[in-house]
Amino acid sequence: MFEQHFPVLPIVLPLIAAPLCMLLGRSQLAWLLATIVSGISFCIAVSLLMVTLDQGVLSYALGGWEPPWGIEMRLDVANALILSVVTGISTLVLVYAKDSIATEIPQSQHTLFYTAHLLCLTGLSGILTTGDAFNLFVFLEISSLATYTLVSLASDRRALTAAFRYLVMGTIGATFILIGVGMMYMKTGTLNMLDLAARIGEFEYNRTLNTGLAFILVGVSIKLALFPLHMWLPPAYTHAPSAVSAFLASTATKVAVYVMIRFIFTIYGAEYVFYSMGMDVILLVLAIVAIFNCSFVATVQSNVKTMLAYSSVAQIGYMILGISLVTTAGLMAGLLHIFNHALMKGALFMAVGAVFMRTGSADIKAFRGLGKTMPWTMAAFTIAGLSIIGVPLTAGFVSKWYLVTAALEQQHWMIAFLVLIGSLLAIVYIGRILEAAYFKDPVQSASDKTIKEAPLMMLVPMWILAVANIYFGIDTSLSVTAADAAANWLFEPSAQAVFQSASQSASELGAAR
Amino acid sequence: MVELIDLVLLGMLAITALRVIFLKDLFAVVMLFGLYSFLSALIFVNLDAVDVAFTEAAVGAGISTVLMLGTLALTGRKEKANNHTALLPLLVVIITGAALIYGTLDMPPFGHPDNPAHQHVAPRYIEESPKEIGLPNMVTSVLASYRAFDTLGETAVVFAAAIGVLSLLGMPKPGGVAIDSGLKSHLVLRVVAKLVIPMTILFALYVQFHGDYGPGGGFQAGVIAAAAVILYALVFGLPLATHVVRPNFLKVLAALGVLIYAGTGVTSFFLGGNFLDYNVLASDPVVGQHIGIIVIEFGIGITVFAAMLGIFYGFAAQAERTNIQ
Amino acid sequence: MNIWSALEPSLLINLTIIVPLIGAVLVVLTGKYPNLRETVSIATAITLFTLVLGITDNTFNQITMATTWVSLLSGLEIAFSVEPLGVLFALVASFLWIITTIYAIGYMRGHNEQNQTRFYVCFALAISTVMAICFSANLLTLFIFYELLTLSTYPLVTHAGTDDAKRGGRVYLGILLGTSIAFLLFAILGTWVSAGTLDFTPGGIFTDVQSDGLIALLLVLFCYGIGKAALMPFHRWLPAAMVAPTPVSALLHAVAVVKAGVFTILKVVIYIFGIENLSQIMTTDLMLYIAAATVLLSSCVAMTKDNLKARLAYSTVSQLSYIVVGALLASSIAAAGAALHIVTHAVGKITLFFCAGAIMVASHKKNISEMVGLGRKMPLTMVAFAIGTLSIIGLPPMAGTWSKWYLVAGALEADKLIIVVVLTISTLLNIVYLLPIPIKAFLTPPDENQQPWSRAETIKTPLPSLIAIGITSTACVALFFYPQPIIDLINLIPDVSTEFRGQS
Amino acid sequence: MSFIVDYYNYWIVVFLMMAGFYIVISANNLVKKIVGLNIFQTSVFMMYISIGKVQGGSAPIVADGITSYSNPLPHVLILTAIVVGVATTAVGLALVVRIKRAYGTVEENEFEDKDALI
Amino acid sequence: MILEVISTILLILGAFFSLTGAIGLFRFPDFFTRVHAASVTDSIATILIITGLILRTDFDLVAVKLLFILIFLLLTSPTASHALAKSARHGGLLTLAEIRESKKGDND
Repeated sequence: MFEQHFPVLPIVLPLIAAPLCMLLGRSQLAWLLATIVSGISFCIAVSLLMVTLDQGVLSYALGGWEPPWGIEMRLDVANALILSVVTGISTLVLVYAKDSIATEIPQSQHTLFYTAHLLCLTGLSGILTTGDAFNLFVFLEISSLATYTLVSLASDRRALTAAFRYLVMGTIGATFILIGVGMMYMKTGTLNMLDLAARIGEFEYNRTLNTGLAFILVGVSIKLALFPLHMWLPPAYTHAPSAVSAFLASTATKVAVYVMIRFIFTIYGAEYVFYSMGMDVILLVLAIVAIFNCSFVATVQSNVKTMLAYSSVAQIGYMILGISLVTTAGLMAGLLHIFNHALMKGALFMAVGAVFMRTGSADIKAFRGLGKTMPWTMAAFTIAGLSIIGVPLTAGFVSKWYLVTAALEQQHWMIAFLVLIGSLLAIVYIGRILEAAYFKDPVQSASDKTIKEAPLMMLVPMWILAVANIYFGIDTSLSVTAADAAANWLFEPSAQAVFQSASQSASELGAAR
Repeated sequence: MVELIDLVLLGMLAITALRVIFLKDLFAVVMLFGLYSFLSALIFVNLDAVDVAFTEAAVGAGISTVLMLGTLALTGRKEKANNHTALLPLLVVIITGAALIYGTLDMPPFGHPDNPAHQHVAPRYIEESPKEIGLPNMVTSVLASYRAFDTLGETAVVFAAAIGVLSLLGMPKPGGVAIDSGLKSHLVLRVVAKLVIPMTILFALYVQFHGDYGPGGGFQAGVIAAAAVILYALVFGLPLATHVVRPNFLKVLAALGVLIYAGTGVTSFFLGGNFLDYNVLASDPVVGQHIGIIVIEFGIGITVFAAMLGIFYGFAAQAERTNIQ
Repeated sequence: MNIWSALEPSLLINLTIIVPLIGAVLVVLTGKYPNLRETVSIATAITLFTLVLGITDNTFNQITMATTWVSLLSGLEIAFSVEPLGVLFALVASFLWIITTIYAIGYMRGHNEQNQTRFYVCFALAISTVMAICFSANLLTLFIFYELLTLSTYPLVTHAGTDDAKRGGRVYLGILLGTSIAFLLFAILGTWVSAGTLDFTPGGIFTDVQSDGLIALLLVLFCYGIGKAALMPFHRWLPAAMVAPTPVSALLHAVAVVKAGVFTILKVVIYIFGIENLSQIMTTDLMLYIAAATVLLSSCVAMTKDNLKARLAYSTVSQLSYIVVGALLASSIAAAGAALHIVTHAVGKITLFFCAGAIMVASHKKNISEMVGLGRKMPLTMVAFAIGTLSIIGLPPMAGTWSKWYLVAGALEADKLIIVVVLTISTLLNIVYLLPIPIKAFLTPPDENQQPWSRAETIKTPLPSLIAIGITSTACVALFFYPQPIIDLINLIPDVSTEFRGQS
Repeated sequence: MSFIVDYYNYWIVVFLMMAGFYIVISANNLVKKIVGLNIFQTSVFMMYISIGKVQGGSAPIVADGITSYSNPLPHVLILTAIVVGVATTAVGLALVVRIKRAYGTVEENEFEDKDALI
Repeated sequence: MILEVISTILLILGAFFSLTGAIGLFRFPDFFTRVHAASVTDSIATILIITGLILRTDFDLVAVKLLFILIFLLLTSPTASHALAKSARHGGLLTLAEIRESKKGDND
């Protein structure tokens, strides 16, 4: 009986579960509840993805108020895909977190951890699902506030400064988005995305709208850590508890990329953004610089979490690169990379978290000799690492393949070449860790305590992601089909036409009243 | 006239903001910020946004300032002179500002009734909401019904903030020994406080349940009620206050408020409507709307009350700890 | 001869890839019992060889064999199909795997190597990927297994686990992965985007649609992208990989890795560009001369090396460029020569490496200058070494004669006299840097000042190693007298023939 | 002239926003940063409310004899945004308190000196 | 009409007292005198202004609300001034006279 409510459930379920978690008090129960709710959300998200692949769009009017007046949840393939990723990763991270946070967070805070995690999930799902520009801001802030809390839960004092820096940058970003939304509202009188799209389409070139878009893009760029606005990300990911790093690295920035895609393609329309404003060149250059700069920085890090964080920033460069190519193929490559990168970074951070748990350090020195002592963890790390590099038969190869193909189709030979060179840098930083793990003897002082393999509850989610990396590297039918459909949907003028007619009928409705 | 007042207030705001930039005394900075909030509340009144003004006064000038002062008590009131050049920030700000000014050039003129913002979605709220919702305060109608999901999110944000502060600062243990604060000897203060606190709580209830008709609503009511307890804690000491309103009770309340709100939405599932569709709550849609709005406003109220008070407790507990040390 | 005729022909391809994998698993399972483990290894190798023989038989009978595994990306599959060039390489690789395994048994035990199980497992994995490379039906499949080959041989290169080994491994992995991702993948993507297909097609896949500049660029990218072909300046990995145990070096140089490189180049030239079209590409000559320069330069470098394995490594670099030259000459005879050279160089070079390994196991000598008079202590080994040397140089009655013959003939046919000159000079250089070794070993009397060989040092070469050396050196001779089956196979390759075009 | 009358409000608001923004990014003291953040956000709220103003309109509460109301929608949005703002402020200040306890200072350059952040 | 005039007078007076309070706040020499200036004028200004406003209403609910505000302000504003002065005293701040006294003592 709930099928028609599915679009709203991935938001509402964790939202209800969060206070319940707090009321339950016992961390075991809270964990169980959070995991179950997250799992149900994942199932719903997947079923939504199937439905949207089949039918196109699902719209859900909250409060029964039809769209431009009420808030609308709107699911198409693009956000259903990312929603599945987010809820899926969240479930895995929760399973993983039970043992992981036991060593990293004081026992009394465990319940708060699960509550904050659920709130973060609520926010992310909300951002993904909503069809209303202001509602997006609200959910952005829910997820951000929960994230600041999650980051600061770590016992390391540097987590506090990292969280503070994140908070300041995140709030600036959110306020920029708010300014942008305000400017859009000023010119159009609406907040609904479809409606905005239709009304912005009437403007050829408008300085207020341009500025609004610029502010939104800058705000979102802070949230997604686009170079050079990424400086908050490495400390936050480095010092956050491992489970949080794993969750954020594979979801939060991806969701921000989605927001950027949504604003560019759905609301303003690629033509307005790229041809009238020439944003593609800026994004392209920033993306390339991000790939190189941050990959280079990653190669010299001694803390593996920092290294992975910089790698994340570089990988975000790939996604933005895909967007900035202004073709369906490029957009599709970007979306595909969102999907695949979530799989790889999730597994990598989980593996590092397991190492941190057993050795008490995420320094590269701590990885020495782990190939023997923690074989399963390191094997998962290796698979995901190869995927980051883009070795064939892994998911990373698939997204890189499509990205380069998209660049080549536009005759951007240089860019395609740079993308490949960029992945060489990934070989360097991943290679350093693998070498330490497999070919170096453990540091003597660490040999006092014998390092054991990570507990099963941590290995299982890690391996699910690792296997997913291989699975989606070989059988690409699901990911590629979905990404392709999403890109077509976002790009196709006919889809825009559907938007327009929908909003026209809405305004007629309004007129009739 | 409206423009003139607006201009004067804006000018005062500009002066305040500039002073904040250059002052090194953080206490003064925080006070000026309180002033800034008040002035902006006045501007909001002047621009017909009474609900917003109410909230801004309660939150910006009230809670925020109290929290900032509490922080200052723990961190010291002097900003150290920093020697790094502020050239880059200045450049960033100038570029951003220039972009904004550029953006204003195509803006619709200020206050013009034909502006697009007043044409498309808003007229429906103004014209239909009294009929559809049955409430005179359109802001409440839009807030609690048309855009109820935003407000649910907002409640979740407050809840998230409470979680954050709780995890960062912890809660005081209820009913500890009251240490001698400077205020204890203030007989006048205590007497007046005893007079004022009940009035404040009464006012909070009025704002809570009268919000449908005039400015106000759950959010403002929650803040005011919290302020009453905060006043109590300030005058009579934190241990006594935690004895009256126990921290654990606050946790339950904060969670409960969100649950009430979300539960209302879920109830409409079972009654056959969409999430947060109040029409189905009663046989008559307008009555249903009314019930729904009262219930969710109540949810907002208790969450905000509990969260704000909890946040204050967190800061106060820290101060207590520092004092003991 | 075809004991597998009962099976579906297409199944044979799958089996060639899977059998080594099964072997690897069995090796892991039997890892505790060395004798059993090595029996399994050899049994797997022999099974594989019979499978390849079966495929060869089918190829001669013009039975098409193809299979598709999965559709990886839209329009791109992991697919396999058999063509004669692949069969040739598969034959060489699977045959030499048997020999190398036999040799390795002696070597590894004689040398007391650690982690022997890992060695045999990786070896089997490498062979599996080589089989996949041999039979891959499109560039993507080839690329995937090409990368897997690099990864599966990496543990072999760093087998010793010393700092030197790690450094060598890093160079090995860095150059091979680097070139393949930066250039080869780029070239493949460029091909895919411009031609719309990656299938190996006789006569090439490029049409008039693609601009000349693009194809020219792609050729350069392919030549450098296939780093395993060790074209200068991307040859450094090969000497660096010398830190590996000798059977691994043999595998790298003769059986799997470098041969996979030149095989890929040949395959790309024949099936992607098409030999006919090659002469119209403007950069062909450029790459040809770079290859020729590699031939000469690396020969010169080889002369300066005193370490026997390093000298052999540079010799390999030079010999590989023969094959690249043959591929790029755009003549069907030269291509045939190149294909034949894969075989002859394989048997010749593997003999040399076996000998070098045997010397090391027996006497712990690595440098050429120390090998004076060794011929009297290890006569059989050094005779084999001499045979290998002669084959590499290309003197009759050794197998190397034929391939060099066809290469020179190809150069003449293509009117590239300068290549003829290069090949001649190179032969002379070969003589200069290789022949002194057996000469020193046999003819120079031991230096008076030097310590005489003590008893303890001259343990006998392990018997399995000796057998292996015997087989490969015999093969060097046999292929001179009986090259016909291989030449027949080569003639089946489209656009390639050992006949002069003008005459027949 | 009408140009100025039409836009003066926005311009001053932009100035206020930038004053707040400047405090956020230039201040070294964390409390001041938070104050700046609040000023920045409050100014943005003013922009929204300015959008909602209708000349000659009155507060959007139905009353007899009033025909023109200001636009209630921005008011609703800003109510939400104010709450979001105070929530952020609370968490930010809580972090400041913890930072003070952990580092003994709330000046950014000082605790950055105490441990390299990255 | 009369009410309006009275109300206007009250409002102007209230504004005037407010202004004097502000001037006093700036011009008076030390803390206690300043608090004095502010608090005294504050109360009278509040009374005057709110009474002035009440006269302008129709003596309905709004007037009652204004009355409540008046009571509230009259309660809190002096209390605040009191608390301010007392805590300053508590913190050891001296009045001008006392300072003079102590200086005298120093001189002797």
